[in-house]
Formats: sequence, C-alpha cells, structure tokens
Amino acid sequence: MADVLVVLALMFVAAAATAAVLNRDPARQAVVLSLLGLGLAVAFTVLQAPDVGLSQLGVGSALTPLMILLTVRKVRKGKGRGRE
Amino acid sequence: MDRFLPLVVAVPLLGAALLVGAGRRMPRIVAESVGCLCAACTAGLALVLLARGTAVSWVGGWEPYHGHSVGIVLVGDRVGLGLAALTSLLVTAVLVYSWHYFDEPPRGHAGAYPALVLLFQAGMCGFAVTGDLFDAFVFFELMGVVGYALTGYRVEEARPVQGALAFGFVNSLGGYASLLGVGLLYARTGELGMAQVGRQLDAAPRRDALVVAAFVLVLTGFLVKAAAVPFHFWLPDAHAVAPTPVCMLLSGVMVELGVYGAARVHFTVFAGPGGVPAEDVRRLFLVLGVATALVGAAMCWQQRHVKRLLAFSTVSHTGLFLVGLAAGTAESVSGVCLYVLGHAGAKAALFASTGVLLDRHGSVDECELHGRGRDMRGVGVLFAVGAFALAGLPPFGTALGKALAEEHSPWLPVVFVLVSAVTGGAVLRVTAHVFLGAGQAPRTTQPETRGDEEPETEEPAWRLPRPMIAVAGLLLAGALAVGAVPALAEEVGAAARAFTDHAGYAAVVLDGRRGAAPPGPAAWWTPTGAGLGLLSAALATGLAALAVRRALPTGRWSAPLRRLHSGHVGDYVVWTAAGIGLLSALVLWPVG
Amino acid sequence: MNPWLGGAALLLVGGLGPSLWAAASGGAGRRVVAQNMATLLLCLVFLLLAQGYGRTAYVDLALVVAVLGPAGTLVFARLLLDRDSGDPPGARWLTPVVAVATPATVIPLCIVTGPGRATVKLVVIGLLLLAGGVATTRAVRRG
Amino acid sequence: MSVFPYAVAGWIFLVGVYGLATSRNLVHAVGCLSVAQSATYVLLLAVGYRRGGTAPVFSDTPTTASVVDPVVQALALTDVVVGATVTALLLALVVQTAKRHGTTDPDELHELKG
Amino acid sequence: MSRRVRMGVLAAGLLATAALFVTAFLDMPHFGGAWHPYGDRAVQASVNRRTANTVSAVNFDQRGFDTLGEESILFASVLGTVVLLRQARDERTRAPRPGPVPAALRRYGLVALPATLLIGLYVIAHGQLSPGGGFQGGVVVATALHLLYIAVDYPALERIRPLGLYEVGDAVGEAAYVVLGVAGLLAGSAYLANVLPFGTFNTLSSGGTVPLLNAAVGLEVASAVVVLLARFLVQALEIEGGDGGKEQAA
Repeated sequence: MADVLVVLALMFVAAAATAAVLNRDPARQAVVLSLLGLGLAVAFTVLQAPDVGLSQLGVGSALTPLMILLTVRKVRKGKGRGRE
Repeated sequence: MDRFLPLVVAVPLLGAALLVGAGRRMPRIVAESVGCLCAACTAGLALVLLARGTAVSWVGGWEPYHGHSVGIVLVGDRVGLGLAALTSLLVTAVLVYSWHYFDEPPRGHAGAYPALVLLFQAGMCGFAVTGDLFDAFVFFELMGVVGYALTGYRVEEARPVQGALAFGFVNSLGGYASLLGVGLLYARTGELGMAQVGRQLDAAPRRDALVVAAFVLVLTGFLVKAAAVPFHFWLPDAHAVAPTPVCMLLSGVMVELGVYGAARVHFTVFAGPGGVPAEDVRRLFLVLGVATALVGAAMCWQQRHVKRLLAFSTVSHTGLFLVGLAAGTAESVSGVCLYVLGHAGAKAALFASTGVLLDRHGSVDECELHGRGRDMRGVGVLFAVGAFALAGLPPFGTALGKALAEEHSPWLPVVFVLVSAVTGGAVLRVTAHVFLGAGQAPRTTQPETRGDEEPETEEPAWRLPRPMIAVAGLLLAGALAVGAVPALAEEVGAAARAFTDHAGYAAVVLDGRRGAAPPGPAAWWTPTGAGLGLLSAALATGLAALAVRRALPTGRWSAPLRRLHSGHVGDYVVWTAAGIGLLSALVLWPVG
Repeated sequence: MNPWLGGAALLLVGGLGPSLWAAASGGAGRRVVAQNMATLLLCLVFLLLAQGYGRTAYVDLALVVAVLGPAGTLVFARLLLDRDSGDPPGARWLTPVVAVATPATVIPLCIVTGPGRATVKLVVIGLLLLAGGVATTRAVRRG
Repeated sequence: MSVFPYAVAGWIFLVGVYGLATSRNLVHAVGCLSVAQSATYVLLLAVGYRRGGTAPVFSDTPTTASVVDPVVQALALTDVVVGATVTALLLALVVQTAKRHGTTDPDELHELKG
Repeated sequence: MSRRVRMGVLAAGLLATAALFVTAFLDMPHFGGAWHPYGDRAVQASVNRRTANTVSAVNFDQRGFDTLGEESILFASVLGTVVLLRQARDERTRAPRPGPVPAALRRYGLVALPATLLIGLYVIAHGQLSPGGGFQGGVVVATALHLLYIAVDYPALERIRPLGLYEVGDAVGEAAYVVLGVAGLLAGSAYLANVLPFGTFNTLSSGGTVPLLNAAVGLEVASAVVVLLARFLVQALEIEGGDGGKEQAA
C-alpha cells in the first residue's frame, strides 16, 4: 500500500513537472509550478520526509508564486509602456 | 590549532553580516575598511595554518570513530589552504583596488559591495577546504549566487544583467547535475565525505555505470565553473560585463576553483581501484583541455573588447590547466599549481590595468582606444609585462608552471607554446594599439561585442589612481615571485605529492595519520622549460607585431566559431546538455 | 490495506489529478479555481496520511497547508485574475466541495482520535480550512 | 518498482533542461530551472527511503522504530532553500533584463555576441 | 545557432544524458532497501544527544556547517536582490493606489494573519521535536505578514514593515549562527560544537545548541523573506521608469 502511494505521488510530480515546462506563459506556468510544489510535498510525505515536505510547502505554495507573479507584473508593465 | 580552520569561512561571513546589519549607519570609509580588515585577517589565518602544514577539522567535534563519522570534515591540506590563502589575498587586493570605486553605493547600503565580496570569499574558501561532497555543493552554490549578483551589479546597463543571467542559468544547472552525482554516490557508498566515499568505492571495486555516471555528473558542475569547452560559453559573457574588480576574482580564482574541484574529486574519490580508470580520466582531461585551450585562444585573438579578450584568455589557460591535470602525476600537478598562482597574479593585474583604462577613457574597446593611452606609460608597462607573464616568459610563475606541466608528452609543448603565444600576443597587440598608437586603428565588420562600456567609477579621473596601479604592480610582482623563489616551488611540489595521493588523503583524514609528505624530486627550471618559455614569448611578440602591421589574414576563418558564442541562454543550456553526453562518451570510449 | 491511506490515494487520483489537468490547461480563472481546489484537497490528504501512518506529527503539514494554501490562492486571485472577466468556470463548486469534504474527513478523524489536544488541532485545521475556502471562493469569484 | 522513483527523477531533470533550452521567456526559463532542480530532491529522498520505515522524528514514536535515512532529508532541506534563493536572484535579474532590454525573450537579447 | 541545429544538439545531449541515467539507475541499490549506514549512525547520534527530530539534529548539530552555508546562501541572495533591484538613477517611485478589496476577504486576512503567525512560531519552536524548524517556520511567518498585501492592501503591509529592522534581523540571524559556532571554539571544542547541556529528550529545551541555532535560522529566514519580497513588491508596485538607457540608444 505504501508503495502504491509513492508511485501515485511520483507520477503526479512527473506529470506536473512536464506540464510546468510545457506551459509557456509564465503567469500560467506559475499556477502549475505551485501544483508541482504541492505534489512534491505529498511525495516527500509518502517518502516519510515531512520536514522536507513542510519546507517545500512553505516555498512552493505562496512564496515562489508571489515572486513570479510580481516579476511578470513588473515585466509586463515595462513592456506596455515601451509600446506607447 | 586545526580547530580554527572553519574560521577561514566564519570570519568573512561575520564581516558580511556586520556590514549588512550596521550598513545603514556606517560611513562608506568605515564599511570599506571593515571589508579589507576581515579579508586580510582571513588571509593571515590561512597563511598561518598553511605554514603549519595540513589541518584537519571535524566541524562540531564529530571526530571519526572506527573510520566513520556523522559530521563534516574540513581538510586544509596544502593545496586547499593554499587556494584559500590565494583567494583571501586576492580579495584583499580587490577590496583595496575598489576603494571608493563605484560612483554611488546602493542607497542605505554602503556596505553592500564589500559584504558581497566577503561572502564570495567565504564561498571560495569554504569550497577550497571542505572535504565533504555535499558541503562542496553548498559552497559551490554560495560562490555562484554571489557571483551572479556581483556580475549584475551595474543594473543601469543592459549587458551586465544579460551576462549575469547566462552565468546564473548555466552555473545553477551545472550545480544541480553535480548534486545528482553526489546522490548517486551516496546511494552506492552511503557516505558523503570524499575520503569515506573513496574508501567505500575501493572496498568493493565495481567499476560500473553508476560510478561512471556519478563521476560525469559531479564533474559537470565543476567543469561548468571551470569553463571547459563546451561549458565555457557563460564565462566571456559574465567576465566581459562584471565590474572590473569582480573580474579579477572571477578570472583569478573562481574559475581555477572549478578546476580544483574536478581534480580534488578525481584524486580523493575516483582515483582508487573502485573509481574510474586512470586512462579514461586522462583521455577526458586531455581532450577537453586541448579543445578548451584552442577554442579559447582562437576566440581571444578575435576580440576587440579588452575584458572579453582577457576572459577568453582565461578560458584558454583553463584548458592548459586541464591538460596539465591529465597526466595525474605529482610533478604535473605541481606545475598546474604554480601556473594557477602565476596566472592569478598576471590575469588580475591585467584586469586591474584595464580598469584604469576604463576609469580614464570610459571604454575598453581596442579600436576606440587606439593611441589614447600614450600618456599612461605606467599602465602601458604593466599591460606589456602582464602580457609577457601570460605568454610564459621566464621567470614568471606561469612559465615555471607550464614547463612542469607540459613535460609528460612530446607534443604537448606545441599546444602550450601556441596557446601561450596567441593569448599573450593578443594582449601585446592591445598594448601596442592602445599605449603606443602603433599601426592603424583596426576595423572589423563582424557581429561582435564592442567595448563601449559605461565608466564604473566615480568621475573621470584626471590623475592616475595610485592605489589601483599599485595593486596591479604588486600582483605582477607576485606572479614573478612564484617563479623566482625556489622554496615556494619546493613547497608546491610537496603539496602536489600529497594532493595526488589517493590513499594518503584518506589516511590523513580518517586515521589521523600525519606523516611528513612523501619526499620527491624538487621541481625547478630546466633549460628546455625556460627555452620553451622564451620561445612562446618571442612568438607572442612576433604575432603582435604582425597584427599591428596587418600582415595576418583577416579573421574570416573564425566566423563559424564566433557565431556559436551567441549570447543566447538556450544555446548555452543546449551545450551543457551536450557536454554531459560528451563527458560520458569520453569516459566510456572503448579503448583499442 | 489501511482505509485512511486508501482514502488518501483516492483523493490523490480523483481530486489532485483532475486539478492538475485543469490547472495546466484553459484560461486563468479555471486554473486558479483548480489551484484552490488542489490546496483544499491536499490539506485533507495530509490529514488522512497522518492517520494512515499513525504519526500525529504529520498533522503539522495539514496545519501549514490550511493557512498557506489559501494565501497562495489569494496571491493568484490578486495578481493573475482579470477583474472584470466574470465568474471563472467551476468556481461555484468550491464552497460546496469544501463544506462537504472537510467535515467528512475531519469528523471521522476526530472520532478515531478521541478527546485530547490532537482533536483540538484537527478541529482548528478544519475551521481554518472552511474559513480559507470561503474567503478564497469570494476572492476568485469577485469579478 | 525498484528503479521507478529514480527514473522519475531523471525524467524531471531532462524535462527541465528541455524547457530551459527551448524557452522563449526568461521567467518561464527560471521556472524550468526550478523544475530541473526538483529532480535532485526526488533522487535524494528516493535514495534514502527504507521500506516500512517511518519519519526519523521521535516525538510521537519510540526510538526503536525503523526509520528512513535522515541525512538525505537534511540535504534535501538545504537544497530546497538553495532552489528558492536562486529562483529569487534570477527573477531579480530578469526584472532588470526586461527593463534594460525591453524584452524577456532570450532570442531578442543581442548585446553579447562573438 | 539556428533553431534546427539547436534542436539537433539538444536532442543528442538529452538522449546521451538519458542513456547515462538509465544505465546508472539500473546499477543503483533497489529502492527502499535497508542499507543506510550514515542514516543509522545519524539516528543514533541524535538520540544520544536527546534531539527527537533527527533531521534537525543532522541539520543543526552533525552537519551544522552545511546549514551555515545554506543560511549564507540565503543571506547572500537577499543582499544580491537588494543590490540588483535597487532604485536606479533613472527611476522614480510612485505611491501605489490601494485597490478595492471585498470586506469578507479583509476580515479573513485580519483573522488569518495572527493564526498564520502563531503557526509559524510554533513550527520554529518545535523544530527539534516535530517536523519543521527555523526555515519552514520562518517562511510561514513571513508569508503571514504578506497576507496584509494579498488580502488587505499594500499600504497596510508597508505600515507594519519597517524594512531597516528586518534587514538588521536578517544580519543578526546570520551573525548569531556564526557566533554560536565560535562559542564552540571558545569552549575549547570544535567550531559549531554542541557545548550546551542536552536536556531531557522530547522537551522544548532539549538538544543543546540545536534550538538556539534553530531560532537564529528562524529569525534570519523570516526577515530575509520579508526583505526579499519587499524588493519585488517595490519594483512591481512603486518604481517607474528605468528604460532611460534604451531610449537614449534608440
């Protein structure tokens, strides 16, 4: 049973990683990256590493998306002004 | 005394924390003094420890019990501590050089620049003295992170941020490849210390794909740092655009630490019966080294952006370091060590002199600067001397190092002489154009990086900045001393014998065996070595003279090679992936 | 076969899998809704895993998701969603799913755990999850 | 099953490198780099797993319990921090690149050539 | 490189790397095996020193030097971000306008903030006992403060964010870690040696220096993340201009 969970979680992680790479728009990629982070947290937990899972949650759920989206916002703002 | 070894990392870290914590209230002069002081103290500590011989320190007091420990070991053997001392001395020189260098420090962060340099020092020293694979990765990343930030320091301009990005992407990727390799080694041996991993591999020799893959992956990260072909693309982009004092560190020691990492891991982990066969490693270093040396030299000759030219010369000399390592003998390794010492002095001095040019004329473009350096005789002399040091004119340390490193194969001297002549000749050409106004201003039509940089310094200086020139002069004197002091060469020889001793390293670290270094022949100048050095210096002069008279064919032959250096992050990543494949092919190449 | 772990596997396949699919395709609104759904279900997955492995220490993960998950969704709602693009598809299912799934997981867990500090923690997580679910739904649907 | 977790780690690394190499947007490239890094976490933790083992945390379990390897977990923890900080620094550089070059497409960065 | 060449080289490189991976993985010890010599020693050492969370013991005691490097990386990257995202000479700031936020959301933010803060502090404080520790808790604490931005508005965040103080906190955390290491030297032992009494297993004060180092890391991480996000927020919301160089070139 434990192995089944490991396989499921790792499959989820692999799928999320692939999806994160294939989503070329950075803002939308950020959503997938956040799911990748959540998936990794589950995978770490089923691999009996809750400490790592916790830090992945801390980094992946709000911090990284916030940084990426703020970057995207800044970058788009700059571009928009350039066109005017 | 050994237990003070971790302080070579802790002191700069503490200095950086102090500079950031109190930076708001700190006048600039205090901040810069604190930076210099911390760097100098670390240098002193490293030198004291170096004088005492090998220092082994188990951080946290976790000494091994029956050869096993749960802690991290720092191993200050003579090569590691020597590099830490070199790094610290160079950092001190750089901090003196950049006294009031930048026009305005970030608002409210007067200490930011010295703090970053101190963190850089901590990363490099930590990497040099660690005896643990994962710890090496951590300090590798610390070096990297600070390196990216320092490279992109001048955010007002377009190029630095682009160069820093390429640096960041490629180096981080290389670091992760290394970490994957460490993971594989951990799976096989259940250990992380280099000595322990090496012992475990030898205990049950199984030279299988796992060991090869671990070797290739760990090496990938270090060779990215060392800028070996095809991992070298980031280096010219980063070195051309980083602030000049930072270039002195990047080219002077950081790249060499990549070579050191590769050599250290090879000798401590993979050189035993359970590792990678010596002839495979030899092939790998030889092919990669020769390719790197030739590509670097060819590209170096084509540049008009002086910092980029120097960056490519670093690439090509790194190639020669790798070639020197290929033999794997104590003598060739001692040659590489001397070469690295001499090169650090010469290259840092050349960058320092370039910084003076940039400070005065707001450009580092060979064409634009044509003849404009006539009134800067002193800088011109420094440039020319630096060029001869690169070319390997005896008695510079570079020449002695090359002489010792090239002797193990009959055709290697050809590569050494050619590469030294081309890179030295390129710098001499610049000297002739800029400081003598010789020939006509060169023109090219190819797509290339021009040297019209913004000045980095406070205001155009009307008087030559004395500290900057003094630092450059001192660095050149150091490069000269490396080749002129027999005691130093003797010490380096002993250091190299200990460095290449696979089993001896593990005995020192794990069994606490502190024998005297195995005796060996003292390496010193030979007539052949000196003659080859003179030959390459003469060739360099000739090449420069021909170039000034335009008697050489134009650079059209190199256009395809130049197009590969596209400034495109995606391309660089592609080459990194291809490089992993190339490394595996070289290691696994069926012999005979 | 441990029913708690089975439940976690079921939620992983039936809940997080489709969420990933929705988060990786379609418009911004649909993605944010999927992300929100994923964090809410993830919290329940952690609770079930903690019970299934018999490790109360793992409950801390659920506790952290219960506060950071909604925070993440609010980040997306604030910086990714268009203000005037209306209700994203699927958003109206968020509140019912949370309202049903949270008690359906937490109450049996409380019963098994019995009264004590651990139960209080479970109840707190459940409440945080409900509050977070309602708030994020509001934020996602505010358009 | 005996190699599946390792294979997942390898796949993630390759996919990340692919995305990084073909990316047309630097922010996306930073995301791909962090994907590639996830491979290292997965590999490390897979290496340290012990079947039937539980987390090496003894606050709620006897110290005689069979546990998985805590060392790789400490390594992965360090690695996660490294990943987050590198992401932050690279994003800062992307912000400045966008400002100074007016684009985030690596194909349109023309300053450093030859 | 042209697109086709790039894809070709990439395909070759990826295939070779994949082959390398596959052959190596086939030689790996099987997944889930029982042989973990270093791990077993680490568990033993941790229990001997009465630290219930072995991972924390490895992080802060046995391999504390790694964590010193890790915290320095964080410290360096925050400093690097501060330097890289500084306001350039050709840029100016503008006061951001507060955006409209639904009242329900605002209420949630004001309730969730203290709850998140408490949870973060709890995770830091129990680092040597249960999963968690300075890094994890520090991130949660920092995220808690930013609930003010994402659920209320940016000016509200600015009011509780005296940046200078957080920068000092970042430096103090880093310095505290370094100095605690030196304390081991001063006590006559090694750098970062665990020289304090180990206490009683499974209590808050167990583990000797582990809780102290843990607290130093918590302080540093929380402050560092606040400073880091502040630079991004200022760039995205306040700073304008900055393509002066581009315009001149055009």
